[in-house]
Amino acid sequence: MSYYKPKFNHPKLPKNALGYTVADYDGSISTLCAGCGHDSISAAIRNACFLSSIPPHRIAKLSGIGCSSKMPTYFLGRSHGFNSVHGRMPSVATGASVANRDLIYLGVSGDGDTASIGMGQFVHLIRRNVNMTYIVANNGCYGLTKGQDSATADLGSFGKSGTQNPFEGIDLASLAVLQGASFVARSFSGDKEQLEPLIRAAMAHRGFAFIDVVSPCVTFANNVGSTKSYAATRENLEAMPVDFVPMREEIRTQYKEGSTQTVTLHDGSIINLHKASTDYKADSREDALVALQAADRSGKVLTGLLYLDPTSQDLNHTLELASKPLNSMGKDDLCPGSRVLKSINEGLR
Amino acid sequence: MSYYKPKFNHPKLPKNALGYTVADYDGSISTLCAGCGHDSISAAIRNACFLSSIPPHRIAKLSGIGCSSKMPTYFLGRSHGFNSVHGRMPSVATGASVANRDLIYLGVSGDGDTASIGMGQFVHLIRRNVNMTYIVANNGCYGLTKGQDSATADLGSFGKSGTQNPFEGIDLASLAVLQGASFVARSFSGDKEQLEPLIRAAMAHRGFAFIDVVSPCVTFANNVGSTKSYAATRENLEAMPVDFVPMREEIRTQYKEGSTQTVTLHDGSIINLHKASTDYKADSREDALVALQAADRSGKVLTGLLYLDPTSQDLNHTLELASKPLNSMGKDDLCPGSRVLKSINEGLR
Amino acid sequence: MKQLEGVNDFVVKFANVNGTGSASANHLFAKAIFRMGVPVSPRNIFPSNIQGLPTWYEVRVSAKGYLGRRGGVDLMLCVNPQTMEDDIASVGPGGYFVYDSTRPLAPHLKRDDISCFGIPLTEMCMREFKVARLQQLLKNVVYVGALAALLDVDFSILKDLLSDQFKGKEKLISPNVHALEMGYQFAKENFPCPLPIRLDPSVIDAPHIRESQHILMNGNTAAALGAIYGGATVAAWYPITPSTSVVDAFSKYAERLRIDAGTGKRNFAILQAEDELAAMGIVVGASWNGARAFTATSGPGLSLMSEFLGLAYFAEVPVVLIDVQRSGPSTGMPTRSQQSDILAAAYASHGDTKHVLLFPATPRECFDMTVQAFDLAEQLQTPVIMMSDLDLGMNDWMSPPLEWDDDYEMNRGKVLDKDALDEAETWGRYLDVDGDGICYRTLPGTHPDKGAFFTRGSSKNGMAVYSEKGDDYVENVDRLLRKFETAKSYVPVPKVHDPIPVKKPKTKKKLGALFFGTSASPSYEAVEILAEEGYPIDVMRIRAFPFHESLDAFIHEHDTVFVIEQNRDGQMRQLIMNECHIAPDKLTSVLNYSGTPITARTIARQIRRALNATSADVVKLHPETA
Amino acid sequence: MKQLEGVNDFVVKFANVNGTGSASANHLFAKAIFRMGVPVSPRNIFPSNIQGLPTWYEVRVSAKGYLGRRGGVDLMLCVNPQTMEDDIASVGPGGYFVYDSTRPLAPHLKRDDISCFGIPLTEMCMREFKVARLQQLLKNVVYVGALAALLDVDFSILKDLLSDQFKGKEKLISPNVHALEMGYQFAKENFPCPLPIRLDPSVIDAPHIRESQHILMNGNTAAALGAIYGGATVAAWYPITPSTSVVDAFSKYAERLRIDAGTGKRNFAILQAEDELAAMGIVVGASWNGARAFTATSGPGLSLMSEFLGLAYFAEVPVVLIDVQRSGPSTGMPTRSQQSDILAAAYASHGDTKHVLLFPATPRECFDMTVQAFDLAEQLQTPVIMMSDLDLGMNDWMSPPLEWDDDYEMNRGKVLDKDALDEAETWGRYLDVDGDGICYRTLPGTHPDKGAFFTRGSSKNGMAVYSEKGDDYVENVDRLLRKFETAKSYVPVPKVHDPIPVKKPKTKKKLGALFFGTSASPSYEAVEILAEEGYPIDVMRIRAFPFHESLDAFIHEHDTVFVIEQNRDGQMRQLIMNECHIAPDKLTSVLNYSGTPITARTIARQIRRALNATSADVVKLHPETA
Ligand SMILES: Cc1ncc(C[n+]2csc(CCOP(=O)(O)OP(=O)(O)O)c2C)c(N)n1
Ligand SMILES: Cc1ncc(C[n+]2csc(CCOP(=O)(O)OP(=O)(O)O)c2C)c(N)n1
Ligand code: SF4
Ligand code: SF4
Ligand SMILES: [Mg+2]
Ligand SMILES: [Mg+2]
Repeated sequence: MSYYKPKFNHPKLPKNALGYTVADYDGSISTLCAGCGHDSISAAIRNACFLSSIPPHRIAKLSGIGCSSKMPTYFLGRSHGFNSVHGRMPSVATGASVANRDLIYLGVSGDGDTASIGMGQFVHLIRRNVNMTYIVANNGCYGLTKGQDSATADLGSFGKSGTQNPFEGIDLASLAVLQGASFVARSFSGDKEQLEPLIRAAMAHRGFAFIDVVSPCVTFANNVGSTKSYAATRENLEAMPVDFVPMREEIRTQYKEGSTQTVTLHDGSIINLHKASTDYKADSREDALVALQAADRSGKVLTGLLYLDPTSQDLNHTLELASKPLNSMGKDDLCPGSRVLKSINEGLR
Repeated sequence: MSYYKPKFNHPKLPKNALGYTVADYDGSISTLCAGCGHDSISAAIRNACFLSSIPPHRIAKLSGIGCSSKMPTYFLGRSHGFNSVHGRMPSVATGASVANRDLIYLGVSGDGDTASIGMGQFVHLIRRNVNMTYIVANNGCYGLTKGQDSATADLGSFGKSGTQNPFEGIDLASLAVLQGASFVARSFSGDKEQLEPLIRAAMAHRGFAFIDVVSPCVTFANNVGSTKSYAATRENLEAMPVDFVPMREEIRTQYKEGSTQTVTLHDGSIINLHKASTDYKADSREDALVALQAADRSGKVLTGLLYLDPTSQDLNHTLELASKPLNSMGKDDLCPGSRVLKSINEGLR
Repeated sequence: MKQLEGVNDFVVKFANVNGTGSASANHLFAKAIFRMGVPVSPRNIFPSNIQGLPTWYEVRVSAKGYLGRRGGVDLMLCVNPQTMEDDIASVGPGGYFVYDSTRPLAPHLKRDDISCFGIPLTEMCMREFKVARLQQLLKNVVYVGALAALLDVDFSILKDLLSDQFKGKEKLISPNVHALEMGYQFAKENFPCPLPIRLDPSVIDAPHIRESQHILMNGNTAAALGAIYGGATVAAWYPITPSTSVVDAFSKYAERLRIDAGTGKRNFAILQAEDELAAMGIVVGASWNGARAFTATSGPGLSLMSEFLGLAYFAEVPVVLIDVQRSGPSTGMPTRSQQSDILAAAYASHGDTKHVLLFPATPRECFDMTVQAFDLAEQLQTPVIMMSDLDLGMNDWMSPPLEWDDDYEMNRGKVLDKDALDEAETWGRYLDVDGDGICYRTLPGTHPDKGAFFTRGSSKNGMAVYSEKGDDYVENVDRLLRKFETAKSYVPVPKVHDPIPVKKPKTKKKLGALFFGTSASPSYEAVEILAEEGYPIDVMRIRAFPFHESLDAFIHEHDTVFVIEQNRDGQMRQLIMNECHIAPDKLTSVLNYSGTPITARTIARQIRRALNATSADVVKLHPETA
Repeated sequence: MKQLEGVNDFVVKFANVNGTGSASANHLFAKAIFRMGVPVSPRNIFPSNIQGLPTWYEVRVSAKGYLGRRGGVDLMLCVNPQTMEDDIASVGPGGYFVYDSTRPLAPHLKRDDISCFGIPLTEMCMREFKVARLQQLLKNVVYVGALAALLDVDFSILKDLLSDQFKGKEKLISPNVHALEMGYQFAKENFPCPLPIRLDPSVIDAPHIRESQHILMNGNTAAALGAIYGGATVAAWYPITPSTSVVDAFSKYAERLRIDAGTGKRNFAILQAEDELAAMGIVVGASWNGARAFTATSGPGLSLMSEFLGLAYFAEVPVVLIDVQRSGPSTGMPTRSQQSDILAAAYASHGDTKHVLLFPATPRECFDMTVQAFDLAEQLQTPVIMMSDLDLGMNDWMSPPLEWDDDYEMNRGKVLDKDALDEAETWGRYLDVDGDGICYRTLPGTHPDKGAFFTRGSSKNGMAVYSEKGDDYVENVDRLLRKFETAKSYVPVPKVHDPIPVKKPKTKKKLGALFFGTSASPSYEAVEILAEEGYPIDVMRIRAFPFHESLDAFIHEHDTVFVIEQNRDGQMRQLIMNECHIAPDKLTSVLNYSGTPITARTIARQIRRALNATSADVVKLHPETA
């Protein structure tokens, strides 16, 4: 049972633009292990939605199966959620998103759920540029089935039992960049300052926004030799700070020229990126790929907003969907009626 | 019915080192459409195996479902073949290859079979570096189901019916490079001179060798506006010639310095690559990725050997498999006997 | 030699090579007969290949209006040397054989019990036409012309059809008409036209067909129209024969009928998924979110969808799935027809699951049942699977015209909107307040602070709160059984027909026959044949699972009931055994699973044998495959 | 108040929080009783979660040697405040309740019909131990010490077990032993030890158990050993509860017993696949290539494997699949036990398919049947599915020791090697030369120019040449039926037992009971209970599908046959209805599907009701979940 017990919050909580307190974004009490990275992600999602003043019921939560996929029960108790089947959440999210383009879709998955059984659907989800935020709580193992290596486990990483993973780990962020995702970020469950603005930016982004979050499994992959332990991640962290300024808020902070890049999203929101090197542009896939490969070679965990296409057009646009949500259409929108059918019959004689 | 009728070959055929003629590598008559690119690939495979003097029965042919997956019936009639289920051939090949490490495994698939339904298994096949050659006959459509766009169809490519594909195509070669394939090539069914040596090199390579072959579908995707028609492919072809010198044969041809790179495989065979630019090294993943992205941007079809790791270690090595094939092991190798079982019982009291 | 005779009553079969344009010429022939007002049923028997393999096209003409296959061949038109030997052999004694005589008929093929007519098709076309492709294509039109003369097909209708067909490509009309005439002339000059088997629209003893103004269409198109009229907004699919044309047709009609007039935007979304798991996932997600969504697939896809179907059953998400059945397995015979997914569909997925099935028998029913499937799925909050097959889905059938009642309102089932939620004081997603096993759904985004819940499989209680308590589990799945009971009164009832009067019956036994889908037409025909022979058989056509109680009643009222179906294992019989309480010896299987649709003659023959057989137990005869 | 009494005959239940180390302490308790030679059966009833949720552990002690669940609780040891209310309520009148009295028992929970014993576990451990983790872990050991005093557990055995357990970590032994003693002392000083329910190894009326030198092991480990001894070389899997430990154990033993002495290389390959489709694909590929390969999964995996299972059935590729059943669906109750995949497994995949199933009831049978599964799969060239479940697979069972005959030779079935191919003049992959429906296989790489063929689903003829001919299809699938007939004589026969003598029977009816797997032990017990009460019931334990004819015979010899199983829909009953010819009213379902294993008391109660019920039709009682 986790120590993160959202229900016990300070009584006098500040309200957001909608008059909600952060407690209004709580879910039920987490049943994950004490210290599980996933709980920090839940907290970050809760805070991000609160800060961005998103009406909780306008968010739909989708997940597959795993400890990570249980997370949606632990935040946004006023949102509908769907704990679907293992590795196939991308398709469920695709269907949900076209059925009602007006809601905000938040997918939460694990590295097993996405990189192992879910790989096929994940790649095709990216390809369709479904308008959603997709967070992978990446611990390099199958927590819920007691810690086997997942497909993102790094080559040579040691498991709790002392065995070493003999396979190359799949880097979901690079894959997303290569496959054309319009928003790709990586973060660390322990880096609230970076994770929250990234989630807010992702939810403001139009199109598919992917965040790969290193989220240590304290029970099965937090051992010495595990490359995704808290210690190892902190040690190798190469974090590029991010901050998010929603539309209609003026920018407060200023940063030294060069290293900072400012990107404006389709809705007018602004993201400030503070990059490792000046010659890396967050809107270049090549730069992102090269930077990620380099970090990977040097055993670094490069976090931040890695790639962004602010002009991206989502699946709803590609499908030329009407602006009225499909799930709200009635007989008049949908049923051609008897006269048309008569003429169709005629054509079949 | 195809015009490529292997059975009717010239009577006085040359023999290879094993005393086989090329006709000994024939399969049954193709039932594909006249002019289908796939038939040229079948011919290239047949010739490659003949030239490399591979005993036909030491090859196992595996495929999924599709016109392309029917190909294995049209070559190597003396080899066992397995027409498995759609998109899942990679797993079948993985099982077959560990069961008998002594055979040569040749997987033949289509772009739908691999990039659509097969994406998940394909990525994991690469990750395991299964010792096999994997050829995708890539026509950007589902031939056998009458020509729908597949996941490799290029953005904006026109279908026969005049509809335009609204999605980004998946570039299997880039994907293979990024995911760590140890041998990645692209070719064109119309470029026999390049395709044959590539297949020979792939079969000589130890580990996973991938060849993405553009193979036009004359019936459904050879129309004007189709980016994978014969015409469009020829027009945009940017071919890097390759030749293959098996072990124990001395090199005949010589090429001008710089543009040529010579790579020696683990078995001593040699590959000569004649590259587009001198500063592109075939043993660098970054170079390959950058070159592919560049070609893609300029609408070019870059063919040749794109990436190669001659030191690659395959799955059999990773699994520390005994040198004796698993399928040939008997009771003595496998069954610990009653004494051991008694002691196990003891431990359970 | 006694030649076969018959006005408006014969079977013509074409033997061609696929990819040579024969199908459209053969269809031209069938359509002309249809336009003449003579009952006709064409069937395309094609290979799993795009070009160059043998393909057949069977046209049955039936004055009585039988639309199923009869069995046997009266006139064979063969232009495929590869298969000529089998083809000529399959002609019934006294029948007719028309072939391309450019190459003379091999002596060993000759038969003196049939009449052979050679037409030098290739030669004629080489002479008349210059373009190679035309030489090949028009061969087919020439033999249609010849058949027009031999069988009295109305020539003007043929010409009209050609001009319809080539609207837009007018310059193709004249060569085609010319080819028609060439064939017609050749036959008139060289053969005794018309043959003893021929057409005559003036003598039709199936007036009901002409009156009801039948249309000619395939089941997949009808199902697609059902989806349009039923208000489907999301179609997710992965191409697979023989279901592909369902979504093709949906797309065609949607582009015409579902474009928002003002904006030109789409009131529908079609998603070609990466595979069937994804297609079903998309449907589940869209339905969960309140859209009417469906997918169409065939056996292999059904297998891949089974995990999701189980989830939808337990999570109570509406799903509409159209299964156009073919013969199993993957790399089986994808272009052959069977009814062999019954058990796989009824019990799809692990654990205790049961799914609602619909069994359409005509294009008209494909249309009606697809519309109904969307209502049922939302009313029952569960997957509804419409079990069509290749024969019904891909072949053109004469069918009463599609009808639409403009007063139809979609039945969205028990869904609480914002106001309803405001009123509701205690609401629990899985509380059976009405006692019918059906609970009240809510959709995402409906209400700021009421009605949100977390959708899961089975570890939950009535309030949709996570629970692993045995009692909660049992209570929930027992309710699902209750819901399945409720379904019995929602699904289409079986069809019964007045028994056919039989003068002096040859048996005292009370005989009955059960069938469904494409087994229906030939079964009706077989029953009439047997009535003629003195065997009265009552019939019931099953139209849905779970079964209506009248099915139990029907079986109990009869001593022997034949279950006629197109699979090896008598799957419908098994389903009946499972769900009703029947003494097994009562149910006798009549089966055909060759991949080509079952014929009236096979059915009659199997039933005859069964009746003479001492024990009325499962008879498995080697089914005829022609 | 009358206290419950009984020597070597009671049920103890532990209520804990998972992730607190309680399971190993509870197992220590059970193992000690086992070492004392008293029949015991422990069961872990755990949540689908890693840490912090309620978990239970039930230990049944049975002088008679009943290893199934009895039902009810005699002594409840509760250290989980979350569930205390339910837990205390579940104790039978006259029973005992032991709890952590650091917090006093809430007044409203008090019951005067049971005896309560409070032990200040937390307090004691806080006082005695410094390390937080130890304080938590040793709490469990303390209560085990207390139980030792209350129930007369041999203390020296407990100490031995601790030292075994901590081999290598010796410094942990003394604090553990100390904790044991603390609990023991506390109980001795504060409670009337021993209780009327207690252990006494000197009085055991199940000598067969002690004689046969039973071992204590779980079914998954036994199955893994079966795979080692059966010569499996390829294991492909995807983790899923409750099957995960099969491959874990296989890996453990293989690393020990399958390493090539000379080279240190592996004589096996274990592949953790990316999902179950891939796992099955790997097995199909390896088996096609002549290796003995298997996978282990549970329901959701079975659903995902169904397309491949259908291919393997038609392509005739051996497959060994171990299905450790849990309750459906995905996001169902993954840590709860059921026997609810029977139909999904028997008919897995679309089209006409039937699969061979094995039903082990003990770890010993898990071992034997796994070995046999490999022989059967290769002899029959088809998938063989061993249907275990969570209760059998993950719980420790007393079992006769595993035995091995060193003369055992693997039966690789009809495979032609090079010499055989040289001799064979005409060979066709699908020719039924022996008439048993089983044809001769060849493996890739065997012969330079003979025996090569192309493996496909069903579009082929006897020579494995591509064919879409109806006759070829029918001939092939009819042969598959013949093969399934042959299978009946290959699979394990049902077990029957001498009827229990009943003095004056209360019924004239001939009663029978059918059951399988983990339903067996409690069924045997229930039958003895009912025999006591005057109801003689003959029993047959089903061990395989297809069914042996003795099953038909058994059913025909009885008026009413109870089919006892752990699913909602009576799936085994349905399978029997389908495959045998049985009047349905003969078969009465006795069901439990709460997710916790069925108990003897539930079975007895349901049968009693059925016997008094006028119609012996399906009785569905709300099963007890405790
Ligand atoms: C089809 C299917 N296969 C296997 C499982 C068992 N299973 C549940 S969660 C899980 C892996 C979860 O790993 P990940 O997605 O990384 O989540 P984590 O628990 O690590 O957060 C597996 C294999 C399942 N539920 N369904
Ligand atoms: C599970 C399943 N879904 C769908 C199909 C139908 N199908 C057969 S081949 C094919 C696509 C083949 O495309 P590709 O792999 O590109 O081969 P091509 O015909 O283009 O060479 C499809 C969708 C199938 N056989 N199995
Ligand atoms: S097992 Fe690992 S991933 Fe799962 S809850 Fe515990 S710490 Fe988190
Ligand atoms: S349809 Fe296309 S891919 Fe298939 S055989 Fe014909 S040309 Fe080749
Ligand atoms: Mg994980
Ligand atoms: Mg293709």
